[in-house]
Amino acid sequence: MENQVSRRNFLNRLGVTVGAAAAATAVPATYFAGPRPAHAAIKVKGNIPDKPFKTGHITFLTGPANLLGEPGRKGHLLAAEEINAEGGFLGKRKIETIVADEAAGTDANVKELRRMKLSEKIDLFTGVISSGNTPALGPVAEELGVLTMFNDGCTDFLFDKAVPKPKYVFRVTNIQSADGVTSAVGAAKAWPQAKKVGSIQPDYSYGRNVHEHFMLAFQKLVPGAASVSEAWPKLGTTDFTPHITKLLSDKPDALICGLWGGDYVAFYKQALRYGLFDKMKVATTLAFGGQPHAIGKDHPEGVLAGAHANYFFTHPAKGRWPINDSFVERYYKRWNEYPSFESDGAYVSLYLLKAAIEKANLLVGGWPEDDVIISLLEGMGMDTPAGYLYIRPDNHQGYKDTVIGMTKNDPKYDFPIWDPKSIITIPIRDITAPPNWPKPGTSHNESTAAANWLKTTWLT
Amino acid sequence: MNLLETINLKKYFGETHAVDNVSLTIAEREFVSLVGPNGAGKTTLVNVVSALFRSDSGKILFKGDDITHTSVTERVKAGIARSFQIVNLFDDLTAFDNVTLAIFSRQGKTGNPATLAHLDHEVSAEADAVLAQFNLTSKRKEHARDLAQGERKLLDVALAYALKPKLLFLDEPTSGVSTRDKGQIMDTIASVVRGEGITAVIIEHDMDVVFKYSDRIVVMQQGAILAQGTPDAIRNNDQVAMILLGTSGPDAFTRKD
Amino acid sequence: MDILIIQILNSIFYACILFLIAAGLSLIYGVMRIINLAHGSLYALGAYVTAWAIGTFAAGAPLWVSFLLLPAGAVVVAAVGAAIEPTLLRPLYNRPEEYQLLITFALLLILEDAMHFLFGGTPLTAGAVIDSMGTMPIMNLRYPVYNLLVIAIGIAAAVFLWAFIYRTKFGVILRATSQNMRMASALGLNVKRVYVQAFALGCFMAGLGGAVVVPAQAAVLGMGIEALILAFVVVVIGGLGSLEGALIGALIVSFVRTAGIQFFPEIELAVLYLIAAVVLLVRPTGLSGRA
Amino acid sequence: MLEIKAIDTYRGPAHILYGLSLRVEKQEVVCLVGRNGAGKTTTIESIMGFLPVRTGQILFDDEDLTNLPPHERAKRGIGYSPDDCGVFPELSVGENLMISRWLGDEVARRRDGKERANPEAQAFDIFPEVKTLLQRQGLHLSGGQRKMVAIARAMMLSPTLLLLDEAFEGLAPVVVNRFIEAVMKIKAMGVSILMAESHLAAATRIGDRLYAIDRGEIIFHGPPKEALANEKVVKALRG
Amino acid sequence: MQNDASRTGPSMLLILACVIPILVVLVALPKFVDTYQIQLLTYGLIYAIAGLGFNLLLGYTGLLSFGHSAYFGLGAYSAAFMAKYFGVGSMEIYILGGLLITGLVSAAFGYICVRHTRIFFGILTLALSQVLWTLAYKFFWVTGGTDGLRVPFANLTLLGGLIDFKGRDTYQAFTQSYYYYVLFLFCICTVFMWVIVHSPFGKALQAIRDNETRAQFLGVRIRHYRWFAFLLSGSFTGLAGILWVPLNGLVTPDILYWPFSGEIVFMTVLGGFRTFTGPIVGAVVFNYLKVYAVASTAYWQLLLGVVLVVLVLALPTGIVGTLSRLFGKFRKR
Repeated sequence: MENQVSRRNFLNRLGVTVGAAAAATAVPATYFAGPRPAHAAIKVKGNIPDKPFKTGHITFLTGPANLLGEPGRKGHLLAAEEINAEGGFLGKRKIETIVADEAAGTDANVKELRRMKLSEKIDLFTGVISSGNTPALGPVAEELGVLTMFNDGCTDFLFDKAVPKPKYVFRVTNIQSADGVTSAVGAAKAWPQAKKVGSIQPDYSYGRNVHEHFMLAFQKLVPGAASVSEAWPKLGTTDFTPHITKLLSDKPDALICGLWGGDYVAFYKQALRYGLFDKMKVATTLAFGGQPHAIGKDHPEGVLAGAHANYFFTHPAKGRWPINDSFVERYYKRWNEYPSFESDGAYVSLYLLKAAIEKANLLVGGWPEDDVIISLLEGMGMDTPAGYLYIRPDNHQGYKDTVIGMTKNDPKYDFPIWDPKSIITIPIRDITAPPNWPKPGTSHNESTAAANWLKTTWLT
Repeated sequence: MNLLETINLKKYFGETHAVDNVSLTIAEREFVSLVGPNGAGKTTLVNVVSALFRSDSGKILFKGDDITHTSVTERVKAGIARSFQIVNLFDDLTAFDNVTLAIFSRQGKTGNPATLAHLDHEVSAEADAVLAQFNLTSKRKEHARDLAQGERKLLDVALAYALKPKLLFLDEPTSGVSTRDKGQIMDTIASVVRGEGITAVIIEHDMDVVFKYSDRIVVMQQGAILAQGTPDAIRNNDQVAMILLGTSGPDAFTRKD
Repeated sequence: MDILIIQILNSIFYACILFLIAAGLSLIYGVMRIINLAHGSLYALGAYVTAWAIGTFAAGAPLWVSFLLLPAGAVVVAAVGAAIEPTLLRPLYNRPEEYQLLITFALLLILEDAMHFLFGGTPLTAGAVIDSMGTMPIMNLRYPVYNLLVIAIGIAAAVFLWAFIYRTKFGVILRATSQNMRMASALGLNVKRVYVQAFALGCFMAGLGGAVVVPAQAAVLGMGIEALILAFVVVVIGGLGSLEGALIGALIVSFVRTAGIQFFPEIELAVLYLIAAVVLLVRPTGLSGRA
Repeated sequence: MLEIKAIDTYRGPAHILYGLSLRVEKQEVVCLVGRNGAGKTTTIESIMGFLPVRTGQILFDDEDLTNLPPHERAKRGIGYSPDDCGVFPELSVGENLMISRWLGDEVARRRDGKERANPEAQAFDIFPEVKTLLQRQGLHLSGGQRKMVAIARAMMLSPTLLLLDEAFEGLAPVVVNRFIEAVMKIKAMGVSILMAESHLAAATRIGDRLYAIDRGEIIFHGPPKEALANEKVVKALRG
Repeated sequence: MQNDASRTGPSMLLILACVIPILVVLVALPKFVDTYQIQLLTYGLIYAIAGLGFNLLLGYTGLLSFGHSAYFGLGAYSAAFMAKYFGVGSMEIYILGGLLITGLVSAAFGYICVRHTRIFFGILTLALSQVLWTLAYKFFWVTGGTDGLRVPFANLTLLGGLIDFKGRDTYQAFTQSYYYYVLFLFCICTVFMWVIVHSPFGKALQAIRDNETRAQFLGVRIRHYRWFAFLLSGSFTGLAGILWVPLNGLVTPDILYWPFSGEIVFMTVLGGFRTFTGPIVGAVVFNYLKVYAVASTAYWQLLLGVVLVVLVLALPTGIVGTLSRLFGKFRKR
């Protein structure tokens, strides 16, 4: 009992808010993501060439991960269309996008990025879903000196190790370690008695990151919790039955699942048939990460459904945060579906850049050099559909408060959404390493700076 | 001195006694013809002695050494070479390269990946000499597959010859060659073999050839040696004549045990 | 205990699928001496076609419609096979086997993208079929009834194929052609036609594998390449060109895989390839192949 | 019945038959004698359609077969027993026979305009012992049994012409006589036979006519007795 | 089928007359084309080294390996390990160390594989390469799993430290220097391989390919020679893998997976495996073909597949084989 009390204290100290409150921004932002209000005309200083602004976008066009890639691409295109409707960046430079398939593999992506920059002469590189790919593409982007806004592929590893001192590379969605921690907080709050934890993760860096950070946080929140079963299906697996049987045989109380995209859809459908959801509580990091309609009504309720600790379109709820209301509306009108966190990330990326370009133009006039744009992106804040987003200057990583909720069916939708009462919001500063925290390989050898920060400071 | 000696050599294929208790000796510098009807076991005997097949039992002595259990390569190194009834060449290589290969192998140079073959003038000269001996000089640069049947037959023998063997088996060197070219081929082969003092065992069915070139004739039937002797002795052996001519009626099928 | 039963059932289920793919691969090799690298892609094609057919025609229709459409994948793949053999493979029978291997590799590339083009990049499912059949209890756990159906289909296919090959006129023709193609033609068999039929039958088996697996899993791009390599392991272990071999191999691979995921997940796949390599080394004709 | 007009045949690069011609009349046993490698098997395989003929023609019942595939030739009633017998090793003897029985029904129907009453009769009449072997695998037959099965199988086809390649090779003497009787029986059934033989003696015993082949050319053609007296033939066959 | 390589006594003059202009063009190229093209060509030359090695087995020894990704990947991973675990940045050390490792492994694998020929050889090489793939895939704590290992050129030094690429925006400088580095090694490899195939040993390999039995009867120890050819072939391919890593910047298990072996076969057949220059031309062309296919259509596999079908059905001798036949006809006229 004592544990539980102190745990509650922990939760309070973490600043977790429950329910539909949320979206209270810490800092009022000057910029917001979305079309300019009708009355605010574009003020442009100097001469702007009307050369198109070429953008390279690599994302999953095929395969199970397409469930994440597709909304990202759609978010990007929506923003580009809106900006182009105003005449483009600074009213002059229309955005042109060339797209390539991330499913071609890491090596092919590296080659394609080089081609985009060297042969197609792109001005901006964006997209990328897999956290296996950003650590490969980030350094290449730095080598090539191409301004880059990753909208996902959010592994800590990118700015912890692969590009420790980024210049050209930025990333908009939340940092990966927050996924595992957010799910752990949600799970600890919902199922404080669960001590035996099972884990099913895709067999690559994302899965390992989720597993590590979830266990780290969960064991701090639920003393005595231990991992009793691990399953590591290959990314893109279609047959999860041996893994499901393995999990069933080890009888955990709760399961942490980091599968995503088509893999998660296949997994939950197969798990249903074996009654896995009746045998254990299930927490996920990315169940709600794909297109919302990809999850069927057959999905069980009461599953902790992660959205990469970022965004789900029903939160902030209608009427509470006009930026989101309007985004969802415009997105639905354009694509006839609801946006996912990837849509938000890709959409916001372009608006962030737009804001930085406009600001830079006011400062220096004409079309600003990359260096100026970069210096303005660093430390920039913006109100986005998901709430307030802040680009930290030390590592070029975007941060926003994390959210997670329980699945519930709602007659208004053909798919489950978050139960509004169950949604929790965690201030990002409470679950991730602060600026300039020592990186792995400096004063410690943890896998991420966040892991080291959690271990040494969290809840003590 | 006996160059080759087989002692009670046996090779059965199921019910067929292809080589049945053959004890044969070949003396140095002898030119021996192996004759007999189809299926008499001549080629099988050569196959066993040249290690293409393992014998079922018996012994093979070469220069007095027991070589029964040695491999093809070891026998080649010891000095046993052969040609083939159905031409067996390196079809994608030129006639010249076919021969140089044999010379390189003989000189133990085939393991060398670091020198250029065509710059080894000594070998090239020898190869050209061999080609000349077999009247193939004009075909030097032709691929083996493009040669005429008679030329292929000659090249097959030339390859074996280029190994400078002590003992050379020639398995029907004129089969499949038109009558026109036959005599010329045999003359070429015989002159080379005689000239170099090589011991030769030839499987041949043209009795004119056999009588003309052989020192000794060995007649085989049903896997066993039926008779052997000088050409004259064989010519006058009625039993042999009957068998070889196949004129003996049903008796031709009588197994000689 | 219940877990053990489920794991055994799952292994058998998986073995059935592998058998269907591997038997086709083995059959084609046995008759035509061609290693069909596109075989996995044909399996994937079967899965796609069935999923697409069920998704398109059976939506909202009664369950039996879905079952009627289940074999669609197998039939279409057999037809594709019947078209491929005379056009792409036949010109190569007199060429070195490298070319036969290469053309099937080309076929693999083409089929993978053709499926991408036809069915799109997102996985296709036919989960309604398996869900409508419900689950059955196995002590404390549940097990999908459909899986039992697949096992039944797998066993039936094995028995049927065996009977087909060893008890029918066509089977005699097929075996005769595989043993001595020239003699078969001298006895009046149209070897070209037998080849088309054999190839189509092999493809049918692969397509059937895909068709029955798709309700339980999903049709995704790349599933064929993974399946091919496992089917390869199966036929190598069992013996190229041997039907019994395909069965033995499928069981070994499937049980080793289940055990591997449970007990030694790190080296599960490596173990399978190592078994294949060792079998090849010690007994290149496989466990039940003849020399 | 069968007429070969000046054919040239190659095996890969090797030119084997040089303008070879021969004829087989109705209900006649014709022997083609020659040594190993003389071109006997090549001739038979050219007739059967395994080897393409570069020039010349092959006529059967006045129909040009030159460009037909082997199975079409079989359909016209040409039975074939190759030198290696060609018994399918992993099929039972029964199955081996069955294959040609199916076609035999068609051949008979086409020729006689009616079904065969008893398809097995001819074959079992020639070699009754084959009946006892039906369950046995081809692989487990002895050499003589294999020859019998091969000939019985060819007869199941209800042929009008039978091609026998080295039918007596490797047989024990007692058995040879049985085979010679069998050939006579087949002839009596109204079937023409073309035999490739390397034993002149055997050929002279059964052949109605004889062709001698050497190095891909016919060097003699006539009654068997004359062949024995012909020095060229005798020389070509010695060895 | 023509076989350039086995023509008696290749004419040195003719060869030099062909090679020197090509070499001049290759050396001068960076002056005229942009970084991207130079980078692509570097990839092409590296694949050409792999192709040369592969073709020693396929074209000259008559063994079709469907597992050459193993040696390419081994070379690449060896260099990556040295970079990650030993902080090595010297290209020369990568090459020495990598060659040692690929040499040892191909010696071991080769010893096993050459016991078989034809299809069994192919399957055995495939199975062994797949073993390496699963190891690279599963042992992520060593190999980085699917994320792979990075080998940034920023830490790389060439020529024993004479050239390095520290600081920002050095990509162009790296691409140029590395192009010349690879070009130089490519020339060495080509000459070396040319000598091998024209040596008595090379002739013996061709003899084994054409007629195993007869080669045996000339006293050639077949299995021995095949094994040695395998070793050389694996080492060449391994060298290509080593050179590929800094250029690519990272190594992932993809290059150990069997479809990459298929690509090596593809490029060799594209150029023509019965000619010496075939694999070189094939590798360079294939690289361009694939890059532009990937860039221009989502259905690049289909495009490659169709090219392969056309190649196998209509031009089995590949680009070089077909060209030399056309040239031969032209000359005869």
